Amino acid sequence: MADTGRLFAVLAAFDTPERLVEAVRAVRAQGFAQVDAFTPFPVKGLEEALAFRDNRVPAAMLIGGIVGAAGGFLMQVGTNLDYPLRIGGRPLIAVPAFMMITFELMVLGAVLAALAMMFMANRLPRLHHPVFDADGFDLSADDRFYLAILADDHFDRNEAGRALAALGPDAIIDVRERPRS
Amino acid sequence: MNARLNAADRVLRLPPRFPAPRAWWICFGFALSLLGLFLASVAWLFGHGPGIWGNNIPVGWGFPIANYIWWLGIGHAGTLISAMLLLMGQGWRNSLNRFAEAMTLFAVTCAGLYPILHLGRPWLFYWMAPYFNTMNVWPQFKSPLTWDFFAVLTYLIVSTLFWYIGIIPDLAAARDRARKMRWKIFFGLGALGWRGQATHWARWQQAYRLTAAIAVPLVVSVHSEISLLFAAGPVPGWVSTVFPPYFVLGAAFSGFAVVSMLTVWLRWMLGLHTLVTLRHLNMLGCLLLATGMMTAYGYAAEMFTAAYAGGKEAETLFDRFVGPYAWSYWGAILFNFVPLQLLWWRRWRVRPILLFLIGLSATIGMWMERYMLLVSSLYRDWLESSTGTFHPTFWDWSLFAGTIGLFLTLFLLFVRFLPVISAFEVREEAVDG
Amino acid sequence: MELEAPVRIHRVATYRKQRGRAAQIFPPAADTWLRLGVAALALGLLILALGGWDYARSSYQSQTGWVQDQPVPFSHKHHVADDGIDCRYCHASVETSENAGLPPTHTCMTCHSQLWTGAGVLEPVRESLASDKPIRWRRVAQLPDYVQFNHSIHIDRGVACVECHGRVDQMPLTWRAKPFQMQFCLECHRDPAPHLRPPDLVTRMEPLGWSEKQKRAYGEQVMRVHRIDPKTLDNCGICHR
Amino acid sequence: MSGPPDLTALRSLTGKRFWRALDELVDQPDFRVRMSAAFPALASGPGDWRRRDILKCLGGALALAGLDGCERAPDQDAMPFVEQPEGAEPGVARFYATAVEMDGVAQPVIGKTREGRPVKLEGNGDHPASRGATDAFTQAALLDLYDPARSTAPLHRGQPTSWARFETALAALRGELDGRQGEGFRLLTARVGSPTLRRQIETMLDRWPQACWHVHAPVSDAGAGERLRLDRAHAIISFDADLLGPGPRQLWHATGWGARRRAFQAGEGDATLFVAEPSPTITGVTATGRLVAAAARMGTLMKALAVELGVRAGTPLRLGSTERNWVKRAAAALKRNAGRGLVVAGSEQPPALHALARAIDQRLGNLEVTRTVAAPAARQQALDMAALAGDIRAGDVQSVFLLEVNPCYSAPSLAPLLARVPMRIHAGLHADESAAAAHWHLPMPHLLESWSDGRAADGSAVLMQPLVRPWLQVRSRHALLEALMGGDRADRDIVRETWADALDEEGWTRALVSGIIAGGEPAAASPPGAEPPPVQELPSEGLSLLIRPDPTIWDGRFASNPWLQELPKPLTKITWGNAIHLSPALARERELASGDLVRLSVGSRSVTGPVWIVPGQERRTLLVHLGHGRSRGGPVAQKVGFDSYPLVNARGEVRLEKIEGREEVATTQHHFAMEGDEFIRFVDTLADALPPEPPRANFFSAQKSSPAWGMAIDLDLCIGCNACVVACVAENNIPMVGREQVAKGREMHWLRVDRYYEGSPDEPSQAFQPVPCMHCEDAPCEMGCPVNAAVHSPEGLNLQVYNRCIGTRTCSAYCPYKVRRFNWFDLTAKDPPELRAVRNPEVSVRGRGVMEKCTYCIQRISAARITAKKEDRAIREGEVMTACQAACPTQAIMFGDISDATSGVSRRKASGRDYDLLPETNTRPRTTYQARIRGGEGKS
Repeated sequence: MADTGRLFAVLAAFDTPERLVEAVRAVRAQGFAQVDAFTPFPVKGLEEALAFRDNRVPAAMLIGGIVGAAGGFLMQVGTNLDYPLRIGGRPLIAVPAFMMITFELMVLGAVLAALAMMFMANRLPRLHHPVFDADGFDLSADDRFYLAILADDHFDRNEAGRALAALGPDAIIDVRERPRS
Repeated sequence: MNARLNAADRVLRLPPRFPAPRAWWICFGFALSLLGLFLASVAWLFGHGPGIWGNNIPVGWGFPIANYIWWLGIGHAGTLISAMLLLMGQGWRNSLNRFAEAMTLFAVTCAGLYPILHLGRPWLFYWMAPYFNTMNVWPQFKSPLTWDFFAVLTYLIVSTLFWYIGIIPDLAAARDRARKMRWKIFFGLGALGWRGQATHWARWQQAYRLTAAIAVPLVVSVHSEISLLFAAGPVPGWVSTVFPPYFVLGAAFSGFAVVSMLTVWLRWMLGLHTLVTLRHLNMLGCLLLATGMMTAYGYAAEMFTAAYAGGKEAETLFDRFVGPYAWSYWGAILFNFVPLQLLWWRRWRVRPILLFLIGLSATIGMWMERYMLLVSSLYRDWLESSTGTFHPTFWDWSLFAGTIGLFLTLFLLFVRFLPVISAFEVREEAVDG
Repeated sequence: MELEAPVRIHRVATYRKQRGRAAQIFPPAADTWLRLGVAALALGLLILALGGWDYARSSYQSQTGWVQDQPVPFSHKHHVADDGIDCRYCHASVETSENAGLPPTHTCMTCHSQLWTGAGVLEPVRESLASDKPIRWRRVAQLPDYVQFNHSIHIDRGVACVECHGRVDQMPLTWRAKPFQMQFCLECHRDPAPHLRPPDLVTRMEPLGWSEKQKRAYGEQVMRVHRIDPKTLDNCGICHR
Repeated sequence: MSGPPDLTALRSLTGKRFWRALDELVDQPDFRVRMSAAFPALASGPGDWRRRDILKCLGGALALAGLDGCERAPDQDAMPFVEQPEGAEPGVARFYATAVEMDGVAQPVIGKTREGRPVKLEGNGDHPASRGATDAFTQAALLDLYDPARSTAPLHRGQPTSWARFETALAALRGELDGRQGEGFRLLTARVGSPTLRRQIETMLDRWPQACWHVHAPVSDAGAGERLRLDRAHAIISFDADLLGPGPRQLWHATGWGARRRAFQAGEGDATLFVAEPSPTITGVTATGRLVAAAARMGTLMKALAVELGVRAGTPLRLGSTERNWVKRAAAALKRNAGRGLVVAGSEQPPALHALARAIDQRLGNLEVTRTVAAPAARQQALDMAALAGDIRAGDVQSVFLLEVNPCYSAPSLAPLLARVPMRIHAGLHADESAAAAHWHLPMPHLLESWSDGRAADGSAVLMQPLVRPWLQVRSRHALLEALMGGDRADRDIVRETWADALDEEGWTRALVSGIIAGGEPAAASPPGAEPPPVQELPSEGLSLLIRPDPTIWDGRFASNPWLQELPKPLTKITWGNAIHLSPALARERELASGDLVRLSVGSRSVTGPVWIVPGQERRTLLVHLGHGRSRGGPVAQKVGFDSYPLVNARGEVRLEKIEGREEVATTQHHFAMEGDEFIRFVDTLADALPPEPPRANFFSAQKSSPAWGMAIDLDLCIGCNACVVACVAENNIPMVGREQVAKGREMHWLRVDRYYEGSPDEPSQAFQPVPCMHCEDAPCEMGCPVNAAVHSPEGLNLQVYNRCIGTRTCSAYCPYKVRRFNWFDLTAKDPPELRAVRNPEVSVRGRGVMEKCTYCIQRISAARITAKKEDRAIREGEVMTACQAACPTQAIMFGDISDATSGVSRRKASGRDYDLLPETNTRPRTTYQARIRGGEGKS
């Protein structure tokens, strides 16, 4: 493990999700703002503990759905107006018949927008990440629940380390970015 | 709890250390040979035209459309199990949803191929899509086929994405679990750098649950639209308002039947007894029974409305009972509903072999139903003079067998290379209790 | 500065045997490559779409502006612009038939039995007359077989030759001037007014010198008189049957 | 050649806007040059027609660019004329009057040519024997012209040879015959209708008095000597006579019946038709009173009629109650219409019956009104086949010339005898069975490519002129007889000579343009006054067998014509083959189902074939059709059905034995019973109207436009003759698919004629119903198409845009009438060049995987629209005739503008008999039907 890179975060490993959630609460109570966790599965209560509030994904879904539905409907109206053809004696703009595709494109728009937003907000895909260099960082384990205090401009590694150590983790690990070659 | 955690861990190790290579290779060889048949059938089809099938006038749609509906119906079960049960907080779904969703993908792929292959000029299928062309002509948006085109495409995209974002955390775990570099890279690329960050999980859960919420009405809409392919045509035996729910329930039924079969098979082949327990089989049996009985109700409702309407509708109904395609009607009843009745008892529900056989029976029965609905309505619609019978040819059967081969090939590759069970959700469930 | 000694990590059965192994697989550059790959893919799709769009409208696809090898390097420029021969002298059936008609060898020889009698380029024409075998021209203006086009009604309504065939009088060798694609036909069928002119001027190649407004005014008058309804003109059965 | 005649005068003479053949043009040595730019090979050097070259050119010029919308159009060549002949403008159709012949009866036609190729035959509207209509055979004659299996060059002992070598052999024969006064020479022909041919034969017999002329006609034609005027007959009583059925006089009779029935509908007199018959025919289906009776029973029935009418004295005969009832009704109708009735006996019935029928007519004063008897047409009467057989047996025959006959197929007993004749010459269109048995086979031109003449069914003479110059090494019948006599005049001169006295040059030109020879009718003879011989009552024990010509391929002469092979037989809808027809009762008794194989034997001779149950067939009657089971004559003709000729003239008991196995019979209709449905509606009398339809909810307003095209099909006039079906095939380039595909339900006919029966299958009530596309205003098919290939035109046509179609077949699934047809394979790309040449260039040829259907002949609407637009007027009533309408001999089909209340089609639709097919589907069809009237009594 190279210690030369910029410090990214300090991790503390816990063996149960409950301990992790408690630890998150404790660390946040101490005033650490940039706290996050790494868990192999979604842990109940962690969002609240981290005070996670981000409605961008539902908002994107709403907007995507509206855009999809409107686009779908207008596409059908527009193309029928662009080349008006008589079909089965039905009205040119047959609104009930257009509802199917409007609905489908609403769903498609909503899902695509939500997932795109999820990836964007999470800044994924990201194949290389400093946290992967952390010793023993492993999503395949059931007993690795990492608390992370992320490094920011006025970050004191010792302070963070102490705060973490006080919580009695299984391990404390430094995460450094790899130096640019 | 530890047993389930162990088992979940084992799921992640399955691809690199596959426990049943022999069984897999035998199955895969069989699937590949059917896939070869598929390719040969398609080559022959493209060389000669749709006349190689038994289709004619009046039965212009034969196997391709019946099989299309059948495959698509099967496909719906994966989304229902995964999305609907997720929303309802049914944790037991976690043992089934991954491969059920994969089944959806592959079944929808098979289904989606059929309408293209069945075209007289399949190389022009893209004319169904709106694009700026030099002819200034657009698709006809009042046609149920255009609705289908959008519905199936949307469904394929949405179910693929739903399945994929669901598998990302497991790919990440498998990446961390793998030893060999090629597996690491394979899983690593698939995982897109997932690192289990809590904020990621939060957004992931928002997206996953919202997609699930919208996927359920999507499933209902897709198969309702498929039913409009029939119900929008003025054909006795088709033009019925009961069709949309009837088709959706039938779809769920056939899908759960195939899920039951796959469950029993995977459980046996991969030794997943700790993850897929008797409870799961029991729940599947209940689902199968419930959707089966609802489908039976659809039969009864359809029968009642046709008889009540009288005229050609009633004639078609009666013809289904005693006409040349009565075998498909009674076959559907027999295969769909008779073995199903065993599932009223728990002790039968938890017998894997029996569940497999009942699933098989329902799968066959639902195929007969699709065939019956299509052929028995078309072969004798309004004018007595335009009566004409349909007889499938070798190429009808070969293409059908070929799509089964395509399905099995894809499914076996999935089983071989990807985590077949949602390990992280099992763990979450196990840890949460 | 060193941290205090880390607390020992407990082992559980599921934990892997080696310690200290990290999960990093990809080098930092991998993300750049991934992004490049995704961008390239997106760009590729975009190029494919735009390229397809462009190809469908290209002069290669529509064969506009391409000169074909002809047995005789016939110059419309010479015959029309220099000699002032009217289109109908050679394309005689254009007013009465769906085909405009290609001139029989005899028509060529009405002049060329007197003029350029020894010219080498005209050898195939003389050979055709002598051997009673037709000249094999390569078709330049050609519609697919499923399009039924009638020259006579277009001429009758005052659609000038130049509308579809371009400035033939400026073509030393003949090429297709306009893309004979459905959208080209529709353009005029949906709004014929600016494309109409008095029937006695249909073969005139030079612009009439009318303003757009004049063109439209004349065209609309013609449409009223002949009861031309553009709403019925873009109907499929007009050309496809 | 004289100067060009006054065309305007000729045009006004015919009252049509046709540009017809002008002798001058046709006769110019460069006639062959009247070909389009597309077919310069047709215009190449004189007499050096190398077939390959022409066909290559045809193929090349017609090759399809493919139906893809975005396919880059392949380069194509254009070859203009070297010298453009007058009137050969490319892209413009030309029309010429001529005729084709069937069994010695000429069918006057107008041939439409495009780019020098004949592409369609229409009836000659000015000719009384056609009135613009045609029968199915005449429509299909066009295809015979282009038959790729036609004989291409003379054969000597089966080996290709040259005409020069034949001429050498012929010269030797001629020298020999001149020396012996023709002794030992026999000419065997089919029925001769051509005055020129008859004159040539007479010339030959004058020169060689010892030679003999025999006629071989496999199908008997008792009506040859008389002309029936059905248009004047208010009451017709037929005893096993298929007046309206297929045959050389079908068109004449059907146009007459149509005229009478329309007059009846208009309130002028009766149109009753009483038919007694053993097996259903289209005459029986059309009848207002049909009696099922064995063929042997006809004598008894007619005698009973005679007694009833007081024509014969005698005691009432023993009749069943239905029989007695029928006879009484028939007698009443005849009495009511004395002087305008008609009694006819079938061709197969004995002469005594014909005489009795004539006697009844004479007594009632019908003769000269509804029936005229023609004088014998010639000095020389031909001998029959029995005489020839006797002479060969006696060793008196040294040489035989088979002209347009195929006795080795259609007279199997003569075939072994012919082999004893030392010199055998055969001439015909095909190298058929007789050609194989002859020393010399001489290919002949089709009548559409030769000069000739003939007599139409009304007795008038017509001229035949070539629509196209022959491209094979052929010689016409006139040229062959001329060569036999040692002459070498051109065909035209030979024909012209026949009419040298009757027609001056102007008259000749006029006759060529109009197709009618004025005053060419032979004189009528006075009816025989002799007392007819007594009618013998035949025993009717056991099974009786009827051997009848096939309704579509006749005596086998059309067996190589796929349009006729695939044409469904009017009653059974069988295509590509024949079956042994039997009654439902007999089928029950013998436990036979349609398609079961049986052995049918008469005495020592037998045939094997599938049975077919025919409702309305007499209990103990079996029926087989001739014309099938050909062993030579081309790939289309061969191996189709079984040959019934061995049973002709066989004596002995008729036996039917079931044998193992079944044979799939290719039919286009499987269910005929109409119990409870109202596809075909009836009213009882002329005064009746259909009950009004209940109003149906419809969310969509009806389409309004002018013109608004619509069609009315009067089922009271439809006789189910199939002329419309073949006309549609010829007009619209409809491909034939062959037996196997028909059996799979993949026939391509855009127009089909459905046949239904009601009531007991033993004595059902039957009717026909032609079903084209209904052009529904609220068309379900259009709703189904995802790519806008099925759309509606502002004029109300339901369009099918082939090049947009991707072949989802949804339109067909949604079509309640199932009138759409799908190209399951590529049915057209492999067509030989000949079959490409027959195509109508105004109609797109459909490729693989596209749907097609009736277009209301949109190409004709389009042509009329363009003409009308050029003249700045609306399209006139009657200016657009669909192909089916034009061909219909009874004018059952009417097409026109329904937005004009005065148009014929609007008037029909306003009738109380008008109804929509399948009103419950709420499709607002533009094609509607008029109910059939059961009775035939007019307003009294």
